[in-house]
Amino acid sequence: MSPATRSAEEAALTFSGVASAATETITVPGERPVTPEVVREHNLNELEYSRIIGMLGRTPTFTELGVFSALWSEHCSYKHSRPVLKTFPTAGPQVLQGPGENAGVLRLPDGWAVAFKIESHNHPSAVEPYQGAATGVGGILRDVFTMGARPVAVLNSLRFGPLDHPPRNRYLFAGVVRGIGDYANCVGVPTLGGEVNFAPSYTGNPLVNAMCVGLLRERDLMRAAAQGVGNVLLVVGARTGRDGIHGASFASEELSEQSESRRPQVQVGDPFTEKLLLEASLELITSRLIVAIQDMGAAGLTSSSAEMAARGGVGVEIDTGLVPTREEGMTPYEILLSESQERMLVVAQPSMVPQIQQVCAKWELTATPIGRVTDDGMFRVSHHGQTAVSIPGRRLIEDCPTYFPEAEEGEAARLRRSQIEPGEPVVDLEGALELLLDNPNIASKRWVYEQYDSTVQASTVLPPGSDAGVIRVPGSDFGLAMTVDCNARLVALDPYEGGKAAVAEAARNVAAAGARPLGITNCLNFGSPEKPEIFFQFREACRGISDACRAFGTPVTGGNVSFYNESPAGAIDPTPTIGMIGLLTNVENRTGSFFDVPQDEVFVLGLTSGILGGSSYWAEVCDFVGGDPPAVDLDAELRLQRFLVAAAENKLLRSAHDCSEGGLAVTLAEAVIGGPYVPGSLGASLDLTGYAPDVPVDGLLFGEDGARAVVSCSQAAARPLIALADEHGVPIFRAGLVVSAGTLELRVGAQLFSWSTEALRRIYFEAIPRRMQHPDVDRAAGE
Amino acid sequence: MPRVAVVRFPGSNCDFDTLRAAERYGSQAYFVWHRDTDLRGADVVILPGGFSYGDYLRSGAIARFSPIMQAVQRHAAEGGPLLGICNGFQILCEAHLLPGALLRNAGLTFVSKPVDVTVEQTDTAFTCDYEPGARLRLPVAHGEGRYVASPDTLRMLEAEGRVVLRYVAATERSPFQPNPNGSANHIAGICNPAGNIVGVMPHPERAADRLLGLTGGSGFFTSPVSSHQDSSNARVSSNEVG
Amino acid sequence: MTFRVHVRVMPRTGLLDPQGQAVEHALAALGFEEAGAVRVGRAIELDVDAGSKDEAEARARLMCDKLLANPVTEDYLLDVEED
Amino acid sequence: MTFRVHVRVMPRTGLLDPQGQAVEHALAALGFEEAGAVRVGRAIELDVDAGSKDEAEARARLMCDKLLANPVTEDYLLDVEED
Ligand SMILES: Nc1ncnc2c1ncn2[C@@H]1O[C@H](COP(=O)(O)OP(=O)(O)O)[C@@H](O)[C@H]1O
Ligand SMILES: [Mg+2]
Repeated sequence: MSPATRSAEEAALTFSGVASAATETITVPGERPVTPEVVREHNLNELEYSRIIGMLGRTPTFTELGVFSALWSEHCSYKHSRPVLKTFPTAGPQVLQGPGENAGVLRLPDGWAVAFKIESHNHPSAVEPYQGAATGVGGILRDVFTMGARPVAVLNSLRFGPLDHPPRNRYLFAGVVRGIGDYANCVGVPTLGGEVNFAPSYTGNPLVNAMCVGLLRERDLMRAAAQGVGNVLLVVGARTGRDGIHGASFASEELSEQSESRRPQVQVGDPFTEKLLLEASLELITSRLIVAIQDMGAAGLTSSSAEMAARGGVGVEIDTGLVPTREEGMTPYEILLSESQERMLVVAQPSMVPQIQQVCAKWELTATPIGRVTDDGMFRVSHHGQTAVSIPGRRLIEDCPTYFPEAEEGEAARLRRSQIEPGEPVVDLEGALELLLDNPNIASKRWVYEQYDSTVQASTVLPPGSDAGVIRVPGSDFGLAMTVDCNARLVALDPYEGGKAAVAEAARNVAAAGARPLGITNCLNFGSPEKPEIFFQFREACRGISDACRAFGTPVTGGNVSFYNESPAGAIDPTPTIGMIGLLTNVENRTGSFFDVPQDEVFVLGLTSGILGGSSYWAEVCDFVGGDPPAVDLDAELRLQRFLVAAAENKLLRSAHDCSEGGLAVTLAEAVIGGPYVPGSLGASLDLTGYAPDVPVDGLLFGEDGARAVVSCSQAAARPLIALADEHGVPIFRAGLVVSAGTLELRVGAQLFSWSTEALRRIYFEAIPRRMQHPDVDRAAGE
Repeated sequence: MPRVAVVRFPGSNCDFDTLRAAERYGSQAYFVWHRDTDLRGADVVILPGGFSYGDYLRSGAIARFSPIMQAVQRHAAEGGPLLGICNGFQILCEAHLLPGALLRNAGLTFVSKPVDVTVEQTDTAFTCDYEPGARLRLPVAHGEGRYVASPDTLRMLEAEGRVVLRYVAATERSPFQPNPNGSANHIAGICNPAGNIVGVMPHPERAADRLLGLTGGSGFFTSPVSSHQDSSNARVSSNEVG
Repeated sequence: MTFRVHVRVMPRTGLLDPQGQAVEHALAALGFEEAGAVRVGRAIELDVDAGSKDEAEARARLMCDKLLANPVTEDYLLDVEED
Repeated sequence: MTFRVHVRVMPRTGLLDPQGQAVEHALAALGFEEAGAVRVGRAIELDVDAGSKDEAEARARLMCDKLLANPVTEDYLLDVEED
């Protein structure tokens, strides 16, 4: 913390510090005494500790220290990010529940609603990729079904170091994908999409962000606020073990050599119990047996009970001696902070307990009363009658200091943006497309999504592999399109524009499928906020996200901040992942990404500046990560989105694929290559001569301007499509035809480029499997 | 309308999909809980896909002991149509209602993708609406779908025409190994000698809806309806004669 | 008395063991040229209350026959320890 | 000389073992009330060429550390037999 922030904070301290009521002194026999050393171990700084003393009017007990440490960790308290997050647009006619609950909720037609949320599980996955990723999926599923929503899709956003080196990157990638798949597949929720990216900054600190989407009837919407003095608190689900103690504070530290020694904290996921918990929870909610329910996520019983109490404006009293444990002799400290998975905290009227237990028993689960709701606002914990914790509940949640760190653009970032010195391209332009398609960042992610069940629930209209995943809502005409996106390279170079670009890309992907963007959730992965250059990235990226969301009318309904993503080699590229939901009014109108029928017309929508700053072409072909990326034109983006949705609704399109990484050339190639299961390869015969006459050919082919897409339509639809584009103010360029011969031909002025589709196809689909053929990717090749 | 009982085990997750597909094609479908002991007058029984008991130990190994399985065995022994899909197929093998076993995929990873299969046996309760040799595209989604059996059993299955579905062999045009799991003889589904018990790894219930782009699986749900009509017609006519 | 029973359930000889093969390849790739004939199966440990070691073994054998091993594809080996 | 090495890789004590739990429940449901504390892990068997039993064991241990067991979640036990 800088001196400036400290003095502001000290002023705040005296202000709130005096008001604390003097409380009785508490000593717990056998507990470690609280020494400065112990305080430091708990990651609490001087200011925070003095606030605790001020609040309690005494030294905290060891268990209380653990409680503060967890709830005042960055992960739970958002102490560095709160002021910035407040600037997000969160309102809109479609918003039923904005940030602050377990998941955001948006209104859909016919009394339906969608709950969705994304969350990080980066640090656990760095230590144990399989269990880390699996439990990440488990946690996000619970966040959604506690809202009363049935999970209908999951997505994931992943970042690793390069696949070629060091080998651990392959091990992490393989383990994470298997962990996500095994968990979601077993619970029976289709994985509808995601993204994977490889860049050096993630070596040593991979990112694993999981998103879940659930459907509910609006009337079943459940909120996690404890209410009703005298009501009972019950633990439902798995027994509590010693796993994951201090996960929340672990997630709020930089990874170091010592992280290895934190290994005993690894949590093990049990998707089978999760499935039972899901069914039992939904049954408890829809049959109105309970008042509130919350997942025991980070900081386990502590955060779930304290947060539910604070939301309901009540106190709670818990006896940890009543919590079913997996091991004997667990202390209140351990029980309160355990992050054992697949557990829920439920609030209910005492008279309902037998019925609740009956429902749980049907699903082979137990529901155990462990405490009650009180009227004095205290967060009180005893262990077999012995008081261990007594803290004013609201202040426990709200009095964590807020920090306003300094923000200043880093010198290195400024230099990278302004010094434009790409090397010589290592291949010609034809070779460049092949090189890009072979790059794991652009290549097909088939190796990943074929390990995920994408069709369970029999509602998948567009599986992974297209711009967005689409499901239909059972019994209705409408469906949901969903995607997760972030181009971290752009954010690293220009956080504000990069933040805008992430939202714009997500919206484009959703619109390309024919759906109207409705709202977003975000997972903000950054380095240490205590470093001015990192906080600058954070603040600016959030500003960009806000501006884009305002422009598109897609409010932020929730999200997650993951700071301290650093390894000894430095911070990760700033990665604010956007998860977006779109509404497809009629699933019949969904638009796929690939050319479909020979002789269809091909159009390019939108304009290009040819700017190559931050492009994949410069990064992969010219070995230069830098330059000034093209600015995001939010207005043009919005016009394109509206046009794509209108064109889909008018059934004018045979395919639509947006331009993103790799620019127009990659978009065209992907549209020609098609999905992995089509038997033959089509081709295209295109002439881009008049598209951007003033732009050099490399910029034309590989520049990454947004607000663009490639679409195809029948000959008959061409005329109305052009008229519709004009109406929406979207530039439209007729590029040529889809052909049956398997060649992609591209003319630009006097130059003619030509590729065999079959060759491109092999490159594109084999790039990742080829790199993952190393026999050492899996420890013992799985269990 | 035939009455179709869909058995739910803890961990079943294709239960609703299967129920809806059966309903869509003209059955009266309902759930039966694994702890029940009575199939409530079912004409047809389906064990749906999923991860019964988490697939812990071996897929299907624990589910086979569920109380409902005695009623299921009785139903099958009396010639009642019984279909196991994916995890249901695994349970049928573990319960020895069908021979062989389903082991971990040869590629060692879970495989989720559409595959092409041919219908090789149409004289069963669940495939009689297909043309012999019909080619279907059905999704697979499993980690343990590699069908194995002793050489003798394999010979017997082939000789008796009990291979119901077979993965289509690789061709020039479909470069990706179509046998997704390394099954012996590319077997994707088998039946018992009488043809009333059928087990398949691919998911017909996920390919039985025009909106989802695949409809090849619908025959698995229309066939029991057709044979039910035939047999009730038969019953009616024999009554008339009698 | 309580006995600790160790069960090893291995794929039948002759049956393809892709997991064993994968491990063998991986070992070779890591430079363990001296390793071969790798098989991967399941290890199960459990406590069994019984009057004698023989009884514990007999009961454990029954558990294997009924549940722990699949007679179609697997063989098992038992090892009983006094606790 | 060739040695047959048996490795048992078990979930770390204290870590949740959902598979072991499921098997324990199933055994109880089948009437094996006398079974308890079930843990399920992996059994790996391999041949190791080495000059001595000790050397075989040392190499096998290295294989476990590098590949066969996951040090974060698993413990292993070795048993070396002369072939
Ligand atoms: N981790 C993943 N999980 C599931 N699907 C993925 C994953 N990564 C990529 N995909 C799928 O691969 C396709 C291409 O991904 P991507 O290149 O990120 O698309 P886009 O550029 O349109 O955002 C998408 O359909 C996406 O959903
Ligand atoms: Mg896209």
